[in-house]
Amino acid sequence: MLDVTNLSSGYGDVEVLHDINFSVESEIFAVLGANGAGKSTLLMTLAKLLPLRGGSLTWQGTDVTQTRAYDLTAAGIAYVPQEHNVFPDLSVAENLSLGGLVGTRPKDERLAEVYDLFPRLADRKNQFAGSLSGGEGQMLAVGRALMQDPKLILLDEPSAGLSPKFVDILFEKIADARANRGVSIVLAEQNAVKTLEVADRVLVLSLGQQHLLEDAKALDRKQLMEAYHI
Amino acid sequence: MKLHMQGLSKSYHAGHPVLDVPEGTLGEYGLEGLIGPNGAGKSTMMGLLTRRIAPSTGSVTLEDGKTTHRLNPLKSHDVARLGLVKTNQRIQGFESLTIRDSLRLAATPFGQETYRGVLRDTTMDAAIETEIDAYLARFKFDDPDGFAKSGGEKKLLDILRCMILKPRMLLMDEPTAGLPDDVTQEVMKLVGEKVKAKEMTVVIVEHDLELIWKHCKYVHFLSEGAILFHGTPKDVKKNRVVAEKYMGI
Amino acid sequence: MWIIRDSIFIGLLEASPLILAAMGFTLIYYLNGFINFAYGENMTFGAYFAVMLNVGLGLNFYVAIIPAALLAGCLSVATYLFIFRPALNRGVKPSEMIILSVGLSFMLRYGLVLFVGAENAYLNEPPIGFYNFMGLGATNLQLIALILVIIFALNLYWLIYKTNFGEVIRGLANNEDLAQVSGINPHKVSVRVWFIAGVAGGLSGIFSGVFALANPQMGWNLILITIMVSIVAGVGSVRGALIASIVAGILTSFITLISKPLYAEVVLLLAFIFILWQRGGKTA
Amino acid sequence: MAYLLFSLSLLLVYIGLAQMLHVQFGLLGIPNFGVVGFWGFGMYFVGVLQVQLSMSFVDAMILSSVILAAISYGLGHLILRLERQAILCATIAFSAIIALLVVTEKWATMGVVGLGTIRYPLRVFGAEEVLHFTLLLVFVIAAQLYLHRLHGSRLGRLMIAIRDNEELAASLGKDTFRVKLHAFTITATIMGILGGLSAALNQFLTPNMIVPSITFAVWISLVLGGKEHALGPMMGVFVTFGIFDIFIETYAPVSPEFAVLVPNIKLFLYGALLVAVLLYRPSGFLDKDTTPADILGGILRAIAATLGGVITALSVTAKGVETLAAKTKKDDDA
Repeated sequence: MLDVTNLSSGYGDVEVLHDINFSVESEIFAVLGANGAGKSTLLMTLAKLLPLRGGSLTWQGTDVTQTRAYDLTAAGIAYVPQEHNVFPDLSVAENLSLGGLVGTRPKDERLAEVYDLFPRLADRKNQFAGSLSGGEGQMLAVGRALMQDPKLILLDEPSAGLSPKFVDILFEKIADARANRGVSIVLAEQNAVKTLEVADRVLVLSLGQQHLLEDAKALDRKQLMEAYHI
Repeated sequence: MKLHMQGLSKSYHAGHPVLDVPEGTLGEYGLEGLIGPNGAGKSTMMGLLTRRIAPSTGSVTLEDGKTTHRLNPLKSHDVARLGLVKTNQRIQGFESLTIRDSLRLAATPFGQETYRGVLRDTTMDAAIETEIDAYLARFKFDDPDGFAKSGGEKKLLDILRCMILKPRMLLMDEPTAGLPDDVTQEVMKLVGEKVKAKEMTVVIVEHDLELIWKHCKYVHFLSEGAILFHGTPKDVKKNRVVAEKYMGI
Repeated sequence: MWIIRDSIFIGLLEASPLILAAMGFTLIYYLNGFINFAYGENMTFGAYFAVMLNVGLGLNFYVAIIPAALLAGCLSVATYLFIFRPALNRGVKPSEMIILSVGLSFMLRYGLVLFVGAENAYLNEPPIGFYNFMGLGATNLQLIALILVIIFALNLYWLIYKTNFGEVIRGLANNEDLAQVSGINPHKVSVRVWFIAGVAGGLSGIFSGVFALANPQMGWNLILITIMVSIVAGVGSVRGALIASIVAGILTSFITLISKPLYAEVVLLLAFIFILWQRGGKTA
Repeated sequence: MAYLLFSLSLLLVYIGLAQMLHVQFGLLGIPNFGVVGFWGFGMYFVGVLQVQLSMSFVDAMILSSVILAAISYGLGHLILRLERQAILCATIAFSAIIALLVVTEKWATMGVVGLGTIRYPLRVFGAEEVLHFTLLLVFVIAAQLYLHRLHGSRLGRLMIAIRDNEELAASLGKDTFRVKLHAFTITATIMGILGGLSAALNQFLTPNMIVPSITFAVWISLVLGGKEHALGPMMGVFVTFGIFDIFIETYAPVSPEFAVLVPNIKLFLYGALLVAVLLYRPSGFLDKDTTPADILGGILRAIAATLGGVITALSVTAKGVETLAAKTKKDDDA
C-alpha cells in the first residue's frame, strides 16, 4: 500500500532520518526505537507535514512525494500526532465532526461507531477537548482519525504518558480497529512489548538510521536491546 | 557544585504531575547522566533547575562548597550568573551575530555593556579574544568570522557559548543530536578535561545511551516524572527496571 | 437608574458598527495571527461602495447595502491573495506583517483620496423619522442600523459556532497541522474567511455613519478601538469580540454621560494597557 | 529661505526620531507604535510650561524630560515583558491618550484654539532660526556618531542578541529586561526632547500636530531606510521627507492645481513603498551589511529615481496646464 524508498527527512538545519526503506501492507506495522530515534519525524513525514529531503513515497501505486497533507488525508491516510492531537477549543463532538470531513459514508453512522468504540467520548461529547484527561484525549485523537474512514492510520506513540490501564484499553482498541475494520496501522512506539503483542512486522530505528526490519514474532529481546543501546 | 532538589514537582493541569522528585541531588560525581524514556520529565526537570519553568511545589538549591543558594526567587539570568548553565536541546542562536560575536557576547561579563562603554574603545578584550581563538582553533567552523551555517555548527556554537561562560555546573540537554560524530567526541573530550580539572560538574541528558555508558561516572534514571534509580552506569545498565521502562519488557 | 438605561441604549446604537468590525477583525486575527490595520480601509471602502451604488447608480438605499458589502468582501480577499498571503509565504514575522498592513492601509486610504477627494461623500437617505422609544429618542435609520447589525452579528455568530464551516475555521485556527491532516485546505478556508471578514467590515463601514456619509478617514478612526476590543476580548474569540464591543459601547456612552466624551476614550485606552499587562501580553 | 530652514529643521527632528526608533525596534525589537505620543508629550509640555508658566526653555525641557522619563519607565515596566504585538498596541494606546489629553485639557493646552507663541531657546536677534537649526543639527550628528559606536560595541551586540533571541540571552546571564527598560526609557525621553525642540520650531501648537501619521512617517522612514543599519534612519528620512516634503513641495515647479494632490500622493507612495519593501526587500534600503560604497551607489540611484519622478511630475503638470489653457481658451471663445 505505502512504499517508502530512500526517505530522508528532518527539521530546519538538522537531518534526522537517513535513507529509510520499507513498505506497509495490510497489517499493523510497528516502528520501534528509543527516544530520539526519529519515529515522530518519520510519521510526520509520511503524513506530509514535513517535506521529504530525499527519496520518494508511493501510496497505492501513486507517487505522493509532492502531495499536500490535506490531499493525502482525502486519499485515505489518517495521522494521529503524539502531542497536540486534538483541537483544544472545540468540543469532543466538533473534533470528531472535523475528522468526518473526508470519507463518504454518512457522518452520523461513523460517529455512532466511534462512540461505540469509545463510550467515554459519548459521555463527554459537549466538553472542550482541551479539558479532557490524557487518556480521553488519546481516545479522541484516535476516534477523530477513525472518523476519516482511513485505509491507513499513522499512530504516533499513543501510549506516551498514559497509565498502564489506559494503555491496555488503547491497544485493545487498536487491535479491534485492525481486525474489524481492516484498517492498516503504522504504530510508532517506544513501548516495545505491548507493541510486539499486536504488530505484524517491526521497523527498528536507531539514531535516525534503519536498524532492522523484521517479523514481529522473529524479533528477540537481544536485538531490541542492541537497538536501544541498553 | 551540586544541585539539590527538595519536594520538587510540576503539574500543568491540576492533578497528574509531570515531575515529582521528593529529594534528589545532581552533580556529586563530576560527570553524570540523566536518562529516561520519552515523557519521563527530563526536559521539565532541566527547565525547573534553570528557572525557565516555575515549579508547582518544592525548591532547588545550588551548593558550591561554602554557600548554598536558593534558586526559587531567582530569574534565569541570575541562575546563569551563579554558574549554572544549560545547553539547548533545540537549536538556538542569534541569527544576526557572527560566530565570533556570539562567543564575545557570552564571554563579556554582564554589566560591562554600558552606555558609557560605547564611547570607550573596549569592544576587544585581549583575554577574551585569546580564549575565543583557542576555542575556534580547537573546534573548526567553516567560517569563524561569518555565521554558523549548518545545524551542526549551530549546535556546537551553542555548546561553546556555554563553555566560554565558565560555568561551574553545566547541564547538557541532548548535546549529540545534530552534531557530527567527530565533533561529539571532541566536545566530550573537552568536557572530560574540564571535569577532571574540577572546573565544572556536568550533567548530560542524552538519548544516545552509548555515550552515557561511555563517559558518565554516575547515572540517574528518570521515568514517569520520578527518579526511579541511580547508580554507576554498570548498575543502571543491569537494572531490569531500566530496560522495562524503555522497552516495556 | 436613567443613566444605566441611557448608557445601554446609546451604547448599543453607537456600538453597532463596532460589533461587526470587531467580529470581522477577530476572524482574521484568529486565523492568521497578525493585526491587520488595512481592515480599517475595508470598512471605508464598504461605505464608498454603498455611496457609489446608491448615488452613482441610483440603486435603492437599502438594496445597495448588499452588493456594497460583497464588494468589500472581494477587496478583502484581494488584499489577502496579493499582499498578505505572499508575505506569509515568505515568512514575514507577525510584527512586520503589521507594518505591512499599515503600508497597505496608507496606500488604500490615500489612493481613495486621490480618486474621490478627501471630503465627505453623502448617501441619498430616505426620509428621516424620529421615534420615541422608552423615553429615548432615536431616528429610524439608527434603529434600522441596530436591527440589521443584530441580524448580521447573529448570523455571523451562528456561522462560526453552529455550522460545519465554523468548525473548520475554528479547527484551522486552533491547530493548523491537525486541520491539514483532517483534510482541510488552509488556503481555501482562508480565502473564505477573508471574504466573510471583508463583508462584515464593509457593513460596519456602511453603518458607521448611520448610513449618512462616507469619508476616507473613517476606517482609520475606527480601527484602533476595533483592535483594542478584539484583543481585550481574548485569544481570538469571536464570541468574546461580540461581548467586548457591546461592553465597550455601553462603557463609552456611560462615561460620556457623566464626563467629557474624550475622557471615555482615555479611560478605555488605559483599561486596555492595564488588561494587556494583567494578561501577560498573550495576544495570539 | 525661512521656510526652507524650517523644513530642514523638521527633517532633522524626523531623523532624530527615526534614530531613536532604530535603537528601539532595529536593535532591540521593541515595536514602539506610539512615537508621536512621546514626541508630542515633550512638545506640549515644554510649550505649556513656557507659555502658561513663563518658565525658561532649559527649565521646561529639564522638567519635561524628567517627567517623561518617569512615565516611560513606568510604561516600560508594564509592557516590555509582553509579546511584540501587545507592546505595539499598548504604545499606540499611549500615543492616543496623549493626543486626547491635549484636546481635553484646555486649561493648559488651550485645546483646539492652539498654544503660542513659543520662543526660540537661543535668542540672538535675526539668527534665531539658524541657531535653532544648528542646535538640532548638532543633536542629530551627536546621535549619529553615538549610533555608529553603538553598533560595534558590547551594548549594541547585547541589544541585537536580545532582539534575536531574548530567552537565550537571558540564559547567558544577561538581564535582558533591564537592558530593554533602560534603553526604552532613554530613547523615549530623547523623543520627548526632540518634541521640546519642535515646540520652539513650530512656535504655535495645535492638537492636530499630534496625529498617528507622524508615527507612521517615522516608521516608514526607518523601514525603508533599513531598520538594522546605523545610517538607515537618516537614509530613510532623506528618501521620504527629504524628497517629498522639501524637494517637491518647496522646489519642484508644481502647478497649484497639482500641488494640493502632492501630500496625498506622498502618503499613497509611502504606503506603496512600505508594502513593496516588506515584500521584496524586508531589510530595507540599507541591509545590515551594507558598506559605504553601496550607500554611495544607492544615493546615486535615489537621485536618478528622484529626477525621474520630477520629470514625470513636470510632464504631468505641463500637460495639465496645457489642457487647462486649452479649456480656458475654449471658455473664452465661447
